[in-house]
Amino acid sequence: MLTLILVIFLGGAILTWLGRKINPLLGDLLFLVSVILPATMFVMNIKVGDTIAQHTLLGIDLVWGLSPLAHLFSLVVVGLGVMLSIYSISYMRGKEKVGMYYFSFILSIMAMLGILVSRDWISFFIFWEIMTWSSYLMVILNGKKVQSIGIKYFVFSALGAYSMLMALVIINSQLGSFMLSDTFNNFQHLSPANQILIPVLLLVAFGVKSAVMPLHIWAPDAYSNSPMGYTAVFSGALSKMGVYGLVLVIISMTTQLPAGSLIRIIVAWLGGFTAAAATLWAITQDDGKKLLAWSSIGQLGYIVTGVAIGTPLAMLAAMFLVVVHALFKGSLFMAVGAIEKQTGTTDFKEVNGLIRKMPVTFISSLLSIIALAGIPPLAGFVSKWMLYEALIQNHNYLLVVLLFFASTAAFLYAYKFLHGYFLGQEEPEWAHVKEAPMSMTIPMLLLALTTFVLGTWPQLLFNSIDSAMQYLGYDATNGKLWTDSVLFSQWGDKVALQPVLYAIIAVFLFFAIFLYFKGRKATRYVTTKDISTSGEIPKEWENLTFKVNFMQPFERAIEPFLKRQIEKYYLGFGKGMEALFDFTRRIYTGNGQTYAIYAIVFLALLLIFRVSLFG
Amino acid sequence: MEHILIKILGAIATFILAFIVGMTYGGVVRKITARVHNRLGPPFYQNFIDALKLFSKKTAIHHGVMHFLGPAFLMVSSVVSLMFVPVLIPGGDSWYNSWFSNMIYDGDLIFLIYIMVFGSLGMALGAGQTGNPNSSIGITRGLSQMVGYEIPWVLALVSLMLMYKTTSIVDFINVQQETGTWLMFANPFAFIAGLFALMGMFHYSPFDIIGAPAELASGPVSENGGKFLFTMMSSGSVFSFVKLTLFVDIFMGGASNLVVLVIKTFTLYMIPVLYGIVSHRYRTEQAVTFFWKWPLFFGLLAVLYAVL
Amino acid sequence: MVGTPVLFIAIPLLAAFLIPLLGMIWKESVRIVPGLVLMYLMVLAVSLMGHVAHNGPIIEIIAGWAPPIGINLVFNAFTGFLVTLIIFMGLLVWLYSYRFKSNVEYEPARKYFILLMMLVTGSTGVVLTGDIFNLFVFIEITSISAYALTAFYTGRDSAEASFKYVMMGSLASTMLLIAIMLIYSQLGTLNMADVASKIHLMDPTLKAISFILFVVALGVEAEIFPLNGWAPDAYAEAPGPVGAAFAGIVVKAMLYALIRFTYTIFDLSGAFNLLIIIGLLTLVIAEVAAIRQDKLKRMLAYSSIGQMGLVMVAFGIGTREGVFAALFIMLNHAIIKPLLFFSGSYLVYHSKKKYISDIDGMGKLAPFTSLLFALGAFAIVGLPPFAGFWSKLSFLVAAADNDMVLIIALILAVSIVEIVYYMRVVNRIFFFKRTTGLLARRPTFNAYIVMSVLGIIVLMIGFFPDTVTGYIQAAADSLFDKTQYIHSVLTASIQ
Amino acid sequence: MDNTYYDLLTYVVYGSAILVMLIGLYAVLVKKSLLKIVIGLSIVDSGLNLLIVSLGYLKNGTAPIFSKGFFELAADKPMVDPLLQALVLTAIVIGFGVTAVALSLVIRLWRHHHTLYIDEIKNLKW
Repeated sequence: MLTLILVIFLGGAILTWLGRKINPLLGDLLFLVSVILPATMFVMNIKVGDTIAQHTLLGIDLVWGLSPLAHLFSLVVVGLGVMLSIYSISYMRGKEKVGMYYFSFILSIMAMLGILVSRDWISFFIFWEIMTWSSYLMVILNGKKVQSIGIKYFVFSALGAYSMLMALVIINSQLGSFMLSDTFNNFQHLSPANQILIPVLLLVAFGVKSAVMPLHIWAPDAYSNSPMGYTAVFSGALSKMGVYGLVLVIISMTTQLPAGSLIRIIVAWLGGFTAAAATLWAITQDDGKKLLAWSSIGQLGYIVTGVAIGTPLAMLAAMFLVVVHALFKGSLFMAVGAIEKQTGTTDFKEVNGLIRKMPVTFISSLLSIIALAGIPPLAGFVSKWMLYEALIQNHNYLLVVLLFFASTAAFLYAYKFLHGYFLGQEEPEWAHVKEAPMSMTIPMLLLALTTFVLGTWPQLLFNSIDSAMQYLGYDATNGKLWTDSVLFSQWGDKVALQPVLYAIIAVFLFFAIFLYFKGRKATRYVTTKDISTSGEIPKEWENLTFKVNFMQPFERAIEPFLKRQIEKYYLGFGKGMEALFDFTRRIYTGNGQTYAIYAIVFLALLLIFRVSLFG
Repeated sequence: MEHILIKILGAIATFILAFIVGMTYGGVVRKITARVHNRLGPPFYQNFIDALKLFSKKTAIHHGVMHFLGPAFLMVSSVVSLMFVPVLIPGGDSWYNSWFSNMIYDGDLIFLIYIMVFGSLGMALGAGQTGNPNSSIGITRGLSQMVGYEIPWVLALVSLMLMYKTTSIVDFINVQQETGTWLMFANPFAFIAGLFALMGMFHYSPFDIIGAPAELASGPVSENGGKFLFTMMSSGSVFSFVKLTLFVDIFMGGASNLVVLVIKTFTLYMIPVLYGIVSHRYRTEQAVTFFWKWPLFFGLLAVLYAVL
Repeated sequence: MVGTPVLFIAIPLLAAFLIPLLGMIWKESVRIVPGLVLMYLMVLAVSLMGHVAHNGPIIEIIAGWAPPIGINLVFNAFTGFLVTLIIFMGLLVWLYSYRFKSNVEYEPARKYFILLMMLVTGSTGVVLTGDIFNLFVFIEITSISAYALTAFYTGRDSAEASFKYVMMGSLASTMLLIAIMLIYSQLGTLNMADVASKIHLMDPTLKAISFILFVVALGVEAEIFPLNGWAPDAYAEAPGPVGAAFAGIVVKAMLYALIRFTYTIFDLSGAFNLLIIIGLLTLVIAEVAAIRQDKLKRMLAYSSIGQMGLVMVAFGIGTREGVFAALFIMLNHAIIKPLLFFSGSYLVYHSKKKYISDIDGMGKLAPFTSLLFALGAFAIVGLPPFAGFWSKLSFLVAAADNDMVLIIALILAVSIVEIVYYMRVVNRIFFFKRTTGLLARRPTFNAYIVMSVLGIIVLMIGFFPDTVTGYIQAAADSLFDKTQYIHSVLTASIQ
Repeated sequence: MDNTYYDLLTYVVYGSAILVMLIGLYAVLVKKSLLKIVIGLSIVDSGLNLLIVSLGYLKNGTAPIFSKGFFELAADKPMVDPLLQALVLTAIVIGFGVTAVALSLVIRLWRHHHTLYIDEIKNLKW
């Protein structure tokens, strides 16, 4: 069954691509079918189990099954995949390379599910690479800055993939098996050097995909350069595959190591720095796509920190954030996509005042941004609260301050995002803009509403997380860290989410009615030109749009930080390497005589060193 | 059912208390400031008069839904955070004590920090939709400054959380009750760092660039009048009360009855006010970097002290 | 059985001489005869492979003198594998160039097919022969036809490339001859199996020297650094199918000779380390040079050299798994590189200078060719689920089993370089705007077939690697089992 | 002719054959003219052939021709190694072929570049 599902995905990808060539509508239809049909089959038929399908290639057993942990992640993949496939139909209408978009989309959904069902490293790696190159096609789909952004993405992915490959062949040579379970169970049998080397290599591999700090520089460009319909998958689901790997490595490997706690602290701090630095960079962006891309990196930083700390509460927080981040970031990217679709630009400096033109997009963005900022009563708060409690109780006091700083600074870009697109002056230039079609707004609103529901009733998700964590060897958290919708910390502090929600709703309704319904009859709507500045009514031609250097004061404050870009070092390294390569290839002088001399010199060298070579 | 009704009545009572105290403090501050500046100044009840005037005014124009909802968000934030702050020591012996224990057992410090931000965001959204550039500029300044003072504030709180292994405000009060020592003496560095943060929160000089009247036409609120401004003003007053009470709860042992509460909060309030009267205004980046110097240092000291 | 191994040499050689004669009678026969010959040889190869799998190696004795005196041909799982590969590639090259010459005069077509037949003769001879001097002769036959094929186009710098090739090649043949003479003067025999069984009698110094001479001489042909200066030029200037033939046929045969000397004939323990060292050098320098190329075919040439380096490293591991991996890489390379050469030469068909930038935006104009090129690129850098992944994986597994962690790291680092330059080209094809006004050349029907067949094989090996691994395993076992080889040759008698 | 003289002569022959090869190699590696390089290559070949033939030479050896009364003769007069002579014949043929190809290429290069100076024929490099 599992094999069949993956084959349907694969065949669907190719058929869609071909169908698109024949008739665009046929392509759209095939696309929807080949995402939704196997996704439904997956959800309906694939239950948690160890070995669901098995194949042997090259004498290597490829074993597929579904662990509870993978099941949790597969919810994200399937959910986002289905939502985004509906969204993509409208989003991609009228664009170029739709066939390739559909193809890569289906293929990367397949690859992600494949990663999750892999119970051995080889199929894990195969699906990992399929995911990489199918997402690579997406990154460069728009044909802009292909050579810089695309290659950067691929190089970093390859760095990660090859680290993984190296780790897994070492594992095989030491333990004689490619099975994930054997690796974790027999981890103690590895030599001490390999016990360090393998987790580090795997951390690099998964760190690349989850954009942990020194390995993150591909991410902002890759995220923002992909079509928005896919970026949501990219940031919401694809990067979570890195998190999935990190969970496996950190929980199942480093816990068996004496030096493991050091590794975990380092990773946790890297995650914290990622969160902080990415947030600061997000604030400086003037493009919504880039802003969200950096924001995704920041959120992944929280997740990585939570996973690395690894206490039950931290793990719960991280896993919750995995799902919730997929929801709100998916919704936000969809919103940006909708804006791009309707206005043709995503630059804050160009477009603003869309609130009255695209109300549904605004509402879902607002909900998602509140979730993103971690403000109660939306779901982001739940994970933030648990994460902070976990960090404080685990004595990572400076780390918690760093994360607090990051999430406070996140308000800046959250506001910048909302203000940039929806608020501010309503320029006549954008007067014609309409709300995006239903097939785009409904998925994004659904995702945003889900964060709302999960913010008050997180137990809907906690049950899945709980079984995933028990699979990883944790105790049951139900009753200890949460009961129904009340969160507990290990110190006994608690937050009761439902009273919070009711209080907020009650007060909100009271004042909203007070302000709106009481005043509505008497007041009239005036345009944003009709405002008072220092008591004067501005003229029609006066420019009242505030969008350039939006966060200038803050940018000035963090200027010393902004000067130090990691990317510069990488670029310097890359340039240096290319220069070295260019120098090296001049060995081939083009003169036949030189080559003959090389041959004679080579012969002479071998003759001279023959004793050391052959004894 | 009766229980919930009592709760609601208690909540309303708390709100009225906060409103009155906050407004009065505001008026007193205006008076004091004027006196220091060698002016006569308005009477201390001037704020009430203003509020009454604004409340009875008709709102003539608006700029859209968010313009309405912004002040509502602000109010939600201040009222809900008020619900989670113990106004008086829980289980104290005054007869009105139980009125003020609203939802203090349902949330903790971290929750409070977040719910307090909710209002700023709502305010920011409301101000954003007006389309007045001055509003947005004020908002960005305010948010930037918030990032500045949040660090020493969190450092101070984290150091206390470490010392007493709790994040609950009620527990902090209880600790001070049991040991008999105020936390401002138990961890003086935390108190200093917290005080700096408090000054930042109150937006008095030198941190008053957000609504700098000469530049920004009072910033975020510039496009609001009538009921909007009334809501903003009253929620601001409630917010002042929340912050002061929270500070008193954490560092100064809480208050066993209203008189003590007023004395403690007023004393505390005078610190930013008096400092503000005599100091010049910082630019935003100066303010932010200011918080990242000495206050940060004291915050780190506090954590260090807590660890040792 | 449809024939004996000697036909692999005799028939194409005969065809090469008959082509001009037949051409006088019927001009089209110049093109058709090689195809018929190669098709027959393909059938022969497959049937012999089946025979070998069941009955063990076939030792064919030429001219009635039994080994060790006479010349013998050995067709076992290993040589059979390579011969099949060579014939198959020859067939594809023939098919590809069948219509390729239709717009040219009769004269060049005649020369081309004669030389192609000679090339096949020489290569199969190199693989099959059991005699060292005979090996020399076949190497020279291969080389000379390769020189001529390199210089086939008159308009370009092909003469220059070919001249460099000649210089290096004839130096190499001198060294080869010296090495052969050293062995002969010491052991008095030239039969491979006989030499192998007596090699321990040889003076150690002379043994080392002769091995070094073999390495340098064969290294020139097998494109190892620093002897491969001719190779990129020759690949770039030769006609597209000839470049494919170099990658798929010539280099494979030459590498076979090198491996035969290392594994079977000599018993030097340091030889494997030498293979690893020169393999790594070749790999690194070639890939590093490839990334800076601005001409497509030159880039492919450097990539091809790099792959040979990788094969050499794999052989240098010295275990059965290593040999398996090396043969697997050879197989994949023999399939993927021709695919890249074929599709690549169509992509730059109308471009004068053959710059990589001339293929910008080709994906729109020539979707099929571009897609196959991309498939080849994905496969050769080892992205699953395409063919290259499995060979790379088996190589890494073999290397890891021998604790060569640093070598693995180096090779993977080089693979990143490889990815960069292949992806740059793929990006240009699909995601760049067309800048030049050059139109795409529509591939001929035969070219379509050839490229599709290669593409299908790439996919097939990618999804079902086990369809080929049986043969590779048998070949690896057969190469690895030195005593069995010696025994079977020396005890062979005339049937 | 005693044995020491014979050995000395052998070494002289070997030495001169190697010397010829080195002369050829010198021409290949140092001379800048294509023609001289081709000549150098064939000089190397000739030296090598000389070396090989002299390797197979035996003192008082007879010609390796299978004829009537051969075995009687062979008892006191061993024949020189026929294999090496066969090899040299082959090598000469091959050397001839290579030289022919090389020379034809030189002609092509002359037509194309109008020079035979090897340092100027570097259109293909790097």
